[in-house]
Amino acid sequence: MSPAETRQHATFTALLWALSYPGRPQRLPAGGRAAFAAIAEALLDLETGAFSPDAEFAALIARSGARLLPPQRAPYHFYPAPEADSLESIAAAPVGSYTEPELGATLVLSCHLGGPATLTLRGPGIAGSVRLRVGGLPEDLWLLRAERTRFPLGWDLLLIDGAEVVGLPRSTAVEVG
Amino acid sequence: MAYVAARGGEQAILRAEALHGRLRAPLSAAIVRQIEAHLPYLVDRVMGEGSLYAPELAALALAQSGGDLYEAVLLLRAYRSTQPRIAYAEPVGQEQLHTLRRISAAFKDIPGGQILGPTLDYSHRLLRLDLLDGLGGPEHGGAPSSSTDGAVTPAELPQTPPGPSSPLPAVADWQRASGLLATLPDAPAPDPAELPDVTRDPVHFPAPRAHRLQSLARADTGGALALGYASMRGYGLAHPTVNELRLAHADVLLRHPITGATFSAGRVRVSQCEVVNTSAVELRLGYAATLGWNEVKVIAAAMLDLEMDAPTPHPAHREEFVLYHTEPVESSGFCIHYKLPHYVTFQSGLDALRAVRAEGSEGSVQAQSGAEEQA
Amino acid sequence: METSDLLSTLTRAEPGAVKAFAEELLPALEPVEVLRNRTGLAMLPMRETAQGASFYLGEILLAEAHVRAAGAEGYAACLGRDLEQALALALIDAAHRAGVAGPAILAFATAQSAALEEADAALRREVEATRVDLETF
Amino acid sequence: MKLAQLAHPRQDYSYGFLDEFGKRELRRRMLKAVAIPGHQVPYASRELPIARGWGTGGLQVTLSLVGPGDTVKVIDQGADDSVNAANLRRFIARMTGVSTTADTLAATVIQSRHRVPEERLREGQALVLQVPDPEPLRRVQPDSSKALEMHADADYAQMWLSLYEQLVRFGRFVQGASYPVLVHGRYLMSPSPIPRWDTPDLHQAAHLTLLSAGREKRLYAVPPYTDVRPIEFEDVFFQVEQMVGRVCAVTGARNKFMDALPLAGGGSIFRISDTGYVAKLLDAARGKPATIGPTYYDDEGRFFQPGVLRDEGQARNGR
Repeated sequence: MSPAETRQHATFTALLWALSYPGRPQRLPAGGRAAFAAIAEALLDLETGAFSPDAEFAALIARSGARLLPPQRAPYHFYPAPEADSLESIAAAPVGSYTEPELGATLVLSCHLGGPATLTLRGPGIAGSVRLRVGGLPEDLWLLRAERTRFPLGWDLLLIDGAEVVGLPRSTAVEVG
Repeated sequence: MAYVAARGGEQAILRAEALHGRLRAPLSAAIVRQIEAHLPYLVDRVMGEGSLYAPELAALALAQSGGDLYEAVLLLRAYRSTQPRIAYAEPVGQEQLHTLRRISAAFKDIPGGQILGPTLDYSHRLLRLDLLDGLGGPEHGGAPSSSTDGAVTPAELPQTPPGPSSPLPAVADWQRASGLLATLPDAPAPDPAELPDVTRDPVHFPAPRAHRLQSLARADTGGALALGYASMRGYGLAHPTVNELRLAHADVLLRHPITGATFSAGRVRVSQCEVVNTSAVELRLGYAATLGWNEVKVIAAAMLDLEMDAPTPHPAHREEFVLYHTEPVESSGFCIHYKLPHYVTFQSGLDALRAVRAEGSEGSVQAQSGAEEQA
Repeated sequence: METSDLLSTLTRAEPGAVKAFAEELLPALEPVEVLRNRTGLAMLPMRETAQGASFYLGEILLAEAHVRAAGAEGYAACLGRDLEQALALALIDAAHRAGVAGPAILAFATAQSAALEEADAALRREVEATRVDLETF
Repeated sequence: MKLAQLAHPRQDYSYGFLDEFGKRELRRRMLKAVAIPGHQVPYASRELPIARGWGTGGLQVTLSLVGPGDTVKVIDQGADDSVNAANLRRFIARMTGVSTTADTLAATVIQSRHRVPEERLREGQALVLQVPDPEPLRRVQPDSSKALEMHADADYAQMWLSLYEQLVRFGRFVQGASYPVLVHGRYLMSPSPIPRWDTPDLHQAAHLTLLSAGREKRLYAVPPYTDVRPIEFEDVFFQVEQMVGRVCAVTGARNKFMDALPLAGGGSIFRISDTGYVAKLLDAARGKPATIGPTYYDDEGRFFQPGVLRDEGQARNGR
């Protein structure tokens, strides 16, 4: 296995388990912006497209061969430093259709795990319920998510803090507080 | 239970493969080169169904599989999975083909003429037993062969060969100019990288035309023939006609990443066929093409293309039926999977059957039980 | 000779001759950097004649090479899986663009082009001989 | 300097056989499948060096999933040593270098055709099921585009109707293996042709189940701790296969899924289908060290999660 393959495999398995057990942090092979780069490397190539408001990160996406797309058409969104105005492009992210729900986007956002906001999560991958403390995300993200999620439609969130990733698939019911 | 060995299953597999190899002559690079040189039509068939133009590898696949066509196609398809997609070539149009054979059954004479090219169509199918006896010459010479010796001497050949752009105008162009066929839409050429692709996208029906024609290009020759023959013989439209059949070489034109200009990476063999219906108010064309030279396949597939547009097609010409069931790797693979053990599912079905019998319900359990689920 | 014509000719030339020629050029091309040299697939689209749609006829096995030599970049791809053949073609392409051994490349390509044209013409003559003469059909 | 020195070495196969684009595409689809439990996600489905219909769907998932740290178990009809399982295991090991095992507890990834092991799977394990036909609606709606719309609308009325017809005609459900289930209360799903005995194992399971149909180019998933309910009526319940009275001729054990081995003179003897489990029972009986995990069904035939089999005890007592 080449170093790149090792990195991509480790990243993919972290994402797979993160989405399989929502709310449970998994370890990525790199931290910070490198974690975002690792996810882009593991998932993007010339057969897909992505969006990032971050110019530097968009350049990295382009090098992967993936097409840079406007937010409403991009299956992958990357927010290495989400701001309040990120909500605009997040709101535009595709949620899929009833015949093709898999076209709902994957949103990768940086956050602070252990932050002030506490969420209660329920749904597939969770035995009963689990609490998640997370901050550093645009205010109203959870409101917007509740609005845009109509299972099986919705987005799948990957929340990054350092080298940790927490998955919140669209199937997870999120209760704030 | 013989084939679920308690021990030594792996050893049995290895020995079985070795025995298969021992029952044919040993392989060598020279044999592969001979297959490539001597059996080009077989190599073409494997490349067309394998959807990969690589004569050397197709010959190797044939040698390795001992000539089992489905195994050879599978070897080639599986090899594709190991190779990255690195380019999209420029679309090949009929006008750019280097045509070696072009005939039409619709008209006695056509603009550009009937060019027979390489064909055995008019040969007498007599086995050259003289070759086996060592009497015949290596090629056309020797004992009188099936037909009058057609080899031409240089003196007989036309002195001024037509140039590369020798005009072989499309028969359909003449029909369109005469108002017999609908004109082609004047759409801009699509981006070669953006075409629907059955190797990447799920196929939904009705399928985009690109999916249909790509599936037919990859289709099993025998499968396409069986379904195509069904329509020719009486389950389809009344006797369509071959409008034009071409065997040709096509340049694989790639974009040079530094200059942006296109260049040819080499030439590949392609066949294409148009058929035309004759019984309707207006003429309509059916079309098929494939990698390699395979006339039976493109004629049958072009008939199917025409049939699949019929308002109420025969079940064997419904698009979903045709495209799924002429896929050579899937159909042959599923067929031979029935050799795998199925005792768990069979038993599950028997369990349901016994329970119904025990309760003495009316009727008998038919094929609805797990027996149909043992895949 | 344009780059396109040069490559279109040499991709069809006998690989042994192309490799031998590139091998001779090598000393004049240093420093040589091989940026990419791999096999892969090209999708071949075709435009059909019934409704004018385009579709993928199948995939073509290619060897490709991308090099930097004599200060210029060179690229080539050819049918098959011969990485050395692709590399040789890319080196000739780079040399051509760098202006190294211009006359030698031109002479080589012209000779190859003539040989190919002769073979093509011979085949066309044989094909032409199969044209149905309607007087006797 | 020579061309031969400059030319890159030909890399015939990448890790896991599939080229990197192929692996990445599968990985993208697998993540979506986990996010939408029970929904069939289309994928490109590359051809592999084994025949289509012999587990190429499961194999593609396994090849994209495993890394050098994994331990893989492959079974067919519950057996590690059946020739197809042996062959797939050999291919996976050859292309990835992973270690392999017959012990369910030691495996991180288990690829299976037609069975779930008897020992309970745990968190962090992935079960990869080979699927011949991913479409549970095929029997009532052969047109795949119409079936897609039925899933979109969660319109499963025809399926219920067909179940009801079975009841009227036969007095019970006559579905054998691949008994359809409703996942997360939303998607009707074929659990692959596992016997009904194994169906409840998927409900609120600790492990991840990935299902993949190579020929049909669809993959889908049941994440851990997800509701998986066989379709049944309020007054007529789903039932597992009858194992009452069957004693394993090798181990003497009862209340596990048994293979029936017909005897020459008529009648049958029985043997536990899960050969990895049998090997451990035998080791234990011979005093060799063997760690045997808790099983889905106990020695009295009780399923470990109470209330999942609504016809509680029918596996033990029959009806």
